[in-house]
Amino acid sequence: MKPLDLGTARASTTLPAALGGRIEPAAGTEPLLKVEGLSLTRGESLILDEVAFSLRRGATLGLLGESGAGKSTIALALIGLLRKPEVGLSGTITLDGEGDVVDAPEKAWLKLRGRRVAMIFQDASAALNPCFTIGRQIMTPLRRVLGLGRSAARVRAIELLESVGLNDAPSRLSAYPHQLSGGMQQRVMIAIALSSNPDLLLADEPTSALDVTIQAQIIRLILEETRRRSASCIFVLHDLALASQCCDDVVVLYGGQVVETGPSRIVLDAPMHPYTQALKGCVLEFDTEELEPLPSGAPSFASKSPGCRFADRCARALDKCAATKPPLVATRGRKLACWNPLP
Amino acid sequence: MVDIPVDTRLAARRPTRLEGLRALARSNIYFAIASIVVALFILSATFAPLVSPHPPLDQDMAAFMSPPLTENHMLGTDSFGRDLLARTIYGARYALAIGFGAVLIGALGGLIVGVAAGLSGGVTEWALMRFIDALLALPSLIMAIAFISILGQGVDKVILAVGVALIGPFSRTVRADVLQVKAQAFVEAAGLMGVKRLAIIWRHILPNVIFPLAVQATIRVSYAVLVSSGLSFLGIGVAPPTPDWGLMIAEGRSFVSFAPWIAGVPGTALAILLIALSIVGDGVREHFDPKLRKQG
Amino acid sequence: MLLFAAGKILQTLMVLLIVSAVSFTLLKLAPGDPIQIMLGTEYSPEAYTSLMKQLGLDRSMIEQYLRWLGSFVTGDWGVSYVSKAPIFQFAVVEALPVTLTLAASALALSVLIGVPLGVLAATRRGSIWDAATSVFTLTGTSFPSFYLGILLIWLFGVKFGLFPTMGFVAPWEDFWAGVSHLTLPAITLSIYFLAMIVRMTRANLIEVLEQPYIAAARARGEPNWRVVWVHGLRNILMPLVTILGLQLGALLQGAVLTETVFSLPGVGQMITNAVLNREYGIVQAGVMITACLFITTNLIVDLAYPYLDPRLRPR
Amino acid sequence: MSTAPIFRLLDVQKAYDVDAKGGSLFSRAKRRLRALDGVRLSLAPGESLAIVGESGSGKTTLLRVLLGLTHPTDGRALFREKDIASLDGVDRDRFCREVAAIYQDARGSLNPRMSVLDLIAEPLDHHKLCTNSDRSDRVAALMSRVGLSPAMMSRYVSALSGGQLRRIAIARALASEPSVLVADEAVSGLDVSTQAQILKLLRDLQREMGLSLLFITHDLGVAAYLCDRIAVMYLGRVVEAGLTREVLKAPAHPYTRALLNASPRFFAPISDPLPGEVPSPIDLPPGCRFAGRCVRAQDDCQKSEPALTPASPTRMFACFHPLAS
Repeated sequence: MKPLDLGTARASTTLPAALGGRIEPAAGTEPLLKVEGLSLTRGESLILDEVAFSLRRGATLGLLGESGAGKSTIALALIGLLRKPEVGLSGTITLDGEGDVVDAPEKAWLKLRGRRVAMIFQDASAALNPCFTIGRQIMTPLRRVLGLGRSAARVRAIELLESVGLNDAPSRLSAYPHQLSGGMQQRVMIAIALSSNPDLLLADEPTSALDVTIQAQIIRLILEETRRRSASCIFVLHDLALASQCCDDVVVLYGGQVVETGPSRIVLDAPMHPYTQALKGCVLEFDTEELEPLPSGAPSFASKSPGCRFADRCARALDKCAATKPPLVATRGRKLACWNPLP
Repeated sequence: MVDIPVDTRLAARRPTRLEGLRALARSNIYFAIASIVVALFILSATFAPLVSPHPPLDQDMAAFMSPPLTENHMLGTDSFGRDLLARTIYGARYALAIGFGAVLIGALGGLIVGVAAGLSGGVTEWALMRFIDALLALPSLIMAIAFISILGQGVDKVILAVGVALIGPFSRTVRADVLQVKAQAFVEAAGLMGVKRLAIIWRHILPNVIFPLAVQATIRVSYAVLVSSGLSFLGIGVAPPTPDWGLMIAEGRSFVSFAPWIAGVPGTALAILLIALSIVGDGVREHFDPKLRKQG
Repeated sequence: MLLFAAGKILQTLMVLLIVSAVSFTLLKLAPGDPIQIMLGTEYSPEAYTSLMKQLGLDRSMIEQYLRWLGSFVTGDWGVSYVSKAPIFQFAVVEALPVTLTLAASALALSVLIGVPLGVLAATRRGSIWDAATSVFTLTGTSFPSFYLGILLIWLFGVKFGLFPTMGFVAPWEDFWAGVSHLTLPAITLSIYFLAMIVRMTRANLIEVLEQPYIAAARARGEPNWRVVWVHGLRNILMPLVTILGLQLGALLQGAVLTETVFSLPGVGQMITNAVLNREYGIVQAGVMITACLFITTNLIVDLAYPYLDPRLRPR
Repeated sequence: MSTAPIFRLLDVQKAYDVDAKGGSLFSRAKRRLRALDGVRLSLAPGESLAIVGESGSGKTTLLRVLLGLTHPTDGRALFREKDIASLDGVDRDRFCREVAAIYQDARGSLNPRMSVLDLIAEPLDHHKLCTNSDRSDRVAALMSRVGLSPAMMSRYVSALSGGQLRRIAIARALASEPSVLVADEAVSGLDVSTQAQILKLLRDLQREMGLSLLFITHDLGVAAYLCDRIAVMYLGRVVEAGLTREVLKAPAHPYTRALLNASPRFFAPISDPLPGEVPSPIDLPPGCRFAGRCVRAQDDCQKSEPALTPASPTRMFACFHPLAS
């Protein structure tokens, strides 16, 4: 494998201004995606508790939180891979032009998945089928979704692979996933996801299995390619600093409840929810002197518990926190669910 | 003192093994039923003289080949007028004794060969590996047949032959377990601490090998019973007139067109025992092997 | 790749050599003097020594083994004491085809039925189908095949009179007679295998269907049937073939029992009779035949791995 | 306490022979994979040193050399001025007791068939540091030291969470009263809040007990929080080393700069990422091994390899064209 794949290719691409100074998407457009009161139950557990957020066309949104927060669950519900009757689902997911898809049958989802909504997974080496060549995996959707012929699909596949920075694309088509490095595999995943020009790209921790320098490459690639297609993107992330760099808006989740949501520059700069603040306090910057870790604990998913799920780990918890769930209300440029927010 | 929040979250206390099995029986009704069936077989085999209506070799001159539900012979008699229920109850003795005995021999042999192959290196390992390969090259039944042809017939010989035939499969799994455990970080960590090699083997490797071996052994009991009754069925295992199920089925085969119960009674007993044993074995394995548990 | 194959083949030959040497030695140690059996009533001390010389039994063990090995690989397997027929003719030309036909038809039957059944059970987990399948696999994998054979004889042979219950007719000589003679034995032998394949297909497919690449394929909009039958099945091929290779032993030992139940003149019956007659030459031949079959199959499986799973190919 | 270094590596090399691909049946061409290529560093008592690098940088091989699990093919690895490879007798015992390792895979490093009590007591028993009567008291003390309730003593690994396991691994490492802790990515794979707890614990322990700490990580933030000194590795070589604060404030080596740029920071724009990927460590071309990805590379970088040279008493780097400070 040649080490120098993309140096020149990347440098010559003209970067959207967004990557340096961000551009705000045109205001006033209908949101591409609107999620309201989305609850998801699995058996006795309430995994998502009335999640609500919306996403503008061309914008990027970050779902933030620790493991068990329900971030990936939301992503899977948004692409119709978690549906009734496997799980209980209520609320609405409104995708522009399709209406509410929460109860859409498999047949309707088949027309959305890989066409209007696409997804990139956490570990590309596991998300590519080990038994099929790269070419087969990228050409199958091209032929099935776009109806391209064999040779047209091949040409398009090579273009796509080149656009995500894979050099030597024609010969990569006959390679198997394990023959590529982790970064290359993730590039292939991105190429497959973008092949049908989706409106919404879901990226579930796309870089957590990669080295930092490769992480920067991949995040930039995703941003560039979605902006170029004026597609929206939802990142599932655990790193708040990274989210501040690549997301317009963020949704902070704890135990399946939205605790704070709004523009990332407002929410992450001056968090008002104690949990957001605590998460931010765990991020190590190079001058971090003191860490103030949260006490250990994990949220309970029992559907009966009425209050804020963060209450038992929260230093600012009041008596009513455990008793009544705080509503998500607009406060100082963001939406917040807390009875005793930070000033 | 370091000021760190004390992690007081209560993780579930690890249940003892017996409690684990009881929980298993409660959650899995098949396992519960199968355990009871196996227990019944073991009990009636142990107390055969008390349970059995007749001695197994007694011939009732008045009732040759009488069908089940005849007076005095609940499950009928065979061509010699021997009571089938009595013979089947005594037969359980042979089936279980051979099954457990053979598995014991196989597991012990497998443990020795497998641990030796897993821990040694170089030429020794290579030679042991080829030896295991050679043991595995013959299906257990055929290997047992070959041994029987050398040892001759008889219960003790069947136990030995089937047991030796099981050494191959056992040593393969033991060796695989040893290799897997040997590569674990805790073995390396003990080495770093300066713990001696023998102590590492004794304290860290063996406990992690013997436990899965015990699980394997419960699974293989039914296999051993199957192979040994197969031997008797072929007429080269236990010698007549021993009330062995395989022998009884073979005898009944000749009369299948007009007295199907002669093969049917011992055959059904054998089938029930084998099925129950394998449910118990599967249950134990699923319970103790976290990899399999989620497959349900 | 070539090196890998050459190494594997060499290893296989080595194992065969060990099997032959060990079984040769052990069978030599067995009780019963073959010369006495051969001479029978014509026993005299002079005849005994001359026959002993003639057969080379007075030489050292190693020499005997090497002589035996030499003649074994050239197809000279000696003569049966009982029937006076050459063992090679008897074992390879007459018995082996019977066993192979039986095993092959049972194998075909179980794969063709077992894989779809396993897929069905895996994709409808928790359904009545799945429950029925799990009862079947449990019963099928532990039911004694020889008793099953007798039950089938009783039901289809005696009660309904649908199929012959004894003997072998080669399908290549009289196809329909061959098939009808094979039906009950093949079913008997296949039940264990069928249950095993259903169980393995189900378990492996369930595991594969939980893999991220399956979710990724669904997320790409691939319909369910493609996800299961293309992405899923392709990935369980390797464990399935492995199991088939390892379980070939079970097939062979099942064949021994099935042949006895249905009086088929195959390798199994040959070995059984040889044990009863103390014909160690034939036992040895039977051992070598089964070992060869088993080891070669597993050699083929080993060599097929890189084709079944691309991850095992050199980078 | 003496100030002689605990660990000293003198131009340590570790090379493996690997099969070349496409070799024919008879010619099995061997190629050299240099996992470590001339590493020089030292660790003084009470000091904390972070080894930072991405996958393939050789940091794990370095750790194995330090622990004596593998021996250098060239150069020397010294523990208290004695070759680690040939330690025996009293020296070996001392090494085993003074050097404690914390593994990346905490679960795998703890025997699943031993209770927490036995796990933590194993080093105590082995080094005969306690009597039978105070055994469980000692373990309880160690457990509360790392923030675990001693009530957990009778549990087994399978019933514990990731954070609890790391604490047990730390307690076990502390049991032998070591002078140096060697930790390999000891906080990776944890949620950020658990990671913060463990990091705080490690730093407090190191400072209070005067331990030396050698911490291997890929995360510059972790390195900055935990360690006074840092060594950045790339493809088997240390490319820059020095006081963490100085290095991160003004990196001299372009690779350190790139790592720094790639680490997420609040509201910083994502700067131009480093192009390409880490090349294969087999048969490297002559010259600086970073030259292929380096924006500052010039002709001389392709020709010869820059050596790790001191620029100040606290700073070393290996670059012909360092960034101005």
